[in-house]
Amino acid sequence: MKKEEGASVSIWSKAQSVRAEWLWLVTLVLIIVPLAVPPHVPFTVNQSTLRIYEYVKKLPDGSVIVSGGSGQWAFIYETSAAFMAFLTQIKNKDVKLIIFPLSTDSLMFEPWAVKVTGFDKVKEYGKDWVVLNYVPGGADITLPAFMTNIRGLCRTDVYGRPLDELPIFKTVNSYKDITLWVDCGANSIPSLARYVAPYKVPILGFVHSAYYGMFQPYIAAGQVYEMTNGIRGGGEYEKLVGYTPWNLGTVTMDSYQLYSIYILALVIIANIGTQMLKKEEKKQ
Amino acid sequence: MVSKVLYRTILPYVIFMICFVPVLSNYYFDVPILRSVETELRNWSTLIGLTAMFLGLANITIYYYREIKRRKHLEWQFGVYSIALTYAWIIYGLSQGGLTSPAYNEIYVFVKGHSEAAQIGLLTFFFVTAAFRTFRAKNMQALVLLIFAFIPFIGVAPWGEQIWSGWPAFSEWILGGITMAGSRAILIAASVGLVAMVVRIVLRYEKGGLIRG
Amino acid sequence: MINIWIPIGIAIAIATWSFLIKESPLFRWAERTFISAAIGHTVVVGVYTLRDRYYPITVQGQYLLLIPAALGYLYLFVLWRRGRWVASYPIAITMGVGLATQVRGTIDADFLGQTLGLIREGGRIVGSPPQTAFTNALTIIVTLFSLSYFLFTVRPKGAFGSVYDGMYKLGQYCLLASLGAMAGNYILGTGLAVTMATIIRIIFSLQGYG
Amino acid sequence: MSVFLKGRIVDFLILAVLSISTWLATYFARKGKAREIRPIPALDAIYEGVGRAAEMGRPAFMTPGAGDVGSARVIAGLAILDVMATQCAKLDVPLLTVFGQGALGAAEMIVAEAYRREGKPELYSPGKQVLFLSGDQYARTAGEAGLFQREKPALNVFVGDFYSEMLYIGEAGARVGAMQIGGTTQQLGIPLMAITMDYVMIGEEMFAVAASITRDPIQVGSIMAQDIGKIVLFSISIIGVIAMLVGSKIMIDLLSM
Repeated sequence: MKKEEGASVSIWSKAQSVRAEWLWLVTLVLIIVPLAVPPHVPFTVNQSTLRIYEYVKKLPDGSVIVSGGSGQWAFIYETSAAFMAFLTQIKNKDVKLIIFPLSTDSLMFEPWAVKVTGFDKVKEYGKDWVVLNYVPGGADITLPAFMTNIRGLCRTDVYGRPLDELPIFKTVNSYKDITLWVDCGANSIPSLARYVAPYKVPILGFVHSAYYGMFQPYIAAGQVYEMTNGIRGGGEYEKLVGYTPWNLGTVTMDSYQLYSIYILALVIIANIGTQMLKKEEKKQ
Repeated sequence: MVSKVLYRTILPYVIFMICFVPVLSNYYFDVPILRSVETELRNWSTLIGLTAMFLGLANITIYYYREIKRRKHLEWQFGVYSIALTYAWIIYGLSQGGLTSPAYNEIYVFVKGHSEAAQIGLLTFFFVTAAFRTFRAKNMQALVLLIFAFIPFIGVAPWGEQIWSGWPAFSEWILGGITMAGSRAILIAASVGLVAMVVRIVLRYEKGGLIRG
Repeated sequence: MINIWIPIGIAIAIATWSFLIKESPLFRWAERTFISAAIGHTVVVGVYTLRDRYYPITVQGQYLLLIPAALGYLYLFVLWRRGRWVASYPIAITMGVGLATQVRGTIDADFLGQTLGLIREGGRIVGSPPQTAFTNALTIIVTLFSLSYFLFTVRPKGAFGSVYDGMYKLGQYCLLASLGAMAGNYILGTGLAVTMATIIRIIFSLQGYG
Repeated sequence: MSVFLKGRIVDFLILAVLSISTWLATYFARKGKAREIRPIPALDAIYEGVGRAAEMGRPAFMTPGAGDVGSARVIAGLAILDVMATQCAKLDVPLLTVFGQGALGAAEMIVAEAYRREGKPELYSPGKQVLFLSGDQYARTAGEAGLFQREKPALNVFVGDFYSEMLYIGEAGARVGAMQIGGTTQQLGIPLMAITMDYVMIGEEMFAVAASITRDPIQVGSIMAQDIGKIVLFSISIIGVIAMLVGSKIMIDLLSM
């Protein structure tokens, strides 16, 4: 009996000093397995994601959507699930998309997302969608100018073609022609609230989980219509839309399921181990 | 020597005040000339900040050069590689026309974008070990940290809402209430500390980035 | 058409994750590639921005801008032992403008803005549904207790000392609760999403999509 | 009152109160009437850590993040760097620091001064103690992680601007067994510091440590000013909340002046 107890204590103390590399290996397996065999765990759709979906669904024909956001390439990955779901949703609607990047990384990210979702195959460049050039100087300077005179601020698109040659800008030039503003990224919501919201242009945000809490006051004040909550919001949006090429949100939620249980188990083991070691020390 | 002290410590402080006072007071007082002074000074500081990148480039070049000179195996090779890649990147970027060129975009996305994403991906792994090591209820403080960390953690996980359907709402409530209150306290307190620190610099008890002594 | 950058991108991701096993030349290659690319990118963007900023000097004749342009290069004096102090001048300008902006911004947004937010919450206690009232009251109390953690010098003597100690302890717990919830919510979503995105991206690259 | 811009009067009054109280606090400190501050463990840990590094014969590491010298958080980091560099020069501990481009010049100057003051100017050279690993958040982090593995520092100090990368650097530092001290006012950085570091300066504690790190009685005395500021705030908010409970918006109107 005594011997057994001693053995169990040594297992606990062994568990305390397990090498980090093994823990990481298990993590990697937990991440890769759901990719190979997606279990598609069920989860409910949050009210805020639903509101965004309904809003986009009810957009009138001929709407002009501006996609203007900022962020770092790698961090936008988290919000890209929602953004791609959004692109998939508007793909088959009669809408126009203007990409106005507020950072150099969005300049590369947003056209890439358009390509991945196949939006560019359905729509014609120049007539239905366009990528504007990045204008340096910061959102405080560029956004007010953009809202009043797009052609005056941007002059050319990203490929160097003058805006006057692009058919989309025959009818679009200022805030009066913009139906909706979407922001894929993170840190531009405060500037948008300051410079875009006063013109009564509704704003939808696809933001990180960290900013979801931080930017809640803007929704309460009515400056931003609604936001999605990080990767979970992306998963919910994907569920509503049905399918996006990457399915990043859904796949991540699958992994998250395993990953969170794994971490919970580790923490429980660590805590029991600490208590056991304490007992052992007391005995001695 | 009087002139040495004048040039090295007094004059920089005077310049600091010349920049500090107009920019600060323009926010409070309605004086037209202050506005143009502030715009000009802001322009200046942007230009200076941009030029500082050449010091950074010089610094890293010296560091790599030292690495090469030490001739330690597997160090000098990387020194040569880093110098070559840095300057090749600059030359390539400038010759391609920078951000707006598709060719530059491509290497930016595949080299820098992929690197960044892979580095951030490491966070997932590091959280596992950090949780294993730190989230132990050694005392009351650790226990409180542990319990509150797990509320939103389970709230996001799909199994959380299956064991209790109110979990996501509960975690949102914690985030909107207690977390918001705590971070608000941190913000307010930090703002007081920040102002006190700047006042100390103005009163010359602290030197900031200027020369000491 | 095979894009030559795709295998390089994949190799970088794998080399970066090799850090989990050991710091090896493989990781060092990824690290150095990343640093060099980041510095190179900074300089490329910086040179173009500088060109735009210098534009008024040459075209509009704003010769006043020549002063900061020259001041910026004074930074390089740091590298010279005897002239190191010259770099104080550009530092003084950056410090002056930066700190002034920060002071006025932080008083307005953090000190006043957050205090106003706190007071407004007080207005939502009376006459609102019990759940809202409770949440708002709790928020106010937690904020004030947390703030008391940051009092450094005012511990009174005697009986009030223990009251202060109690507030301090409670404040500490409030802060810990807040920080714990933030950590739990934040890092998991972002980290895991980016990891997944990287792996998916590798798979897609192998299949020939960008 | 047309001199003031609309809505900025209270802003200015708060600035005035904070400035005057700082001046008063230093005035009393010079007279020798400074109040004692409560102990902050991280403060002594910095001195202790450099000593530990000297015993182990391993370097000490410090970084304030990537901000430029116009940021007060980076300046708090520079104040700590000053003391660390002096200690390192005194005890012959190799010092390694990483700075962003905007603070690089100031850091080089401070380290050079510290070595000169200790009579060892030959140990300093540009690009040896102070490194620039790009302004990019994660490139810098990766460089630091690699640096930890190669140089194996015994003390890591992070005081300044930190965000999500804190988990990465913190874990990389813990992996080489360094004693770690962190401090930031960024809400995202603090919890990550709390789970990876030995000592954490939460929010304002960072500024208090920066003020008292030199153990100069006048600077330590000036911390009292911060408390005066918070007590003013306490009173404003309690009066405001009570007024709101009674149904009067007087404080909101007053503060928005």
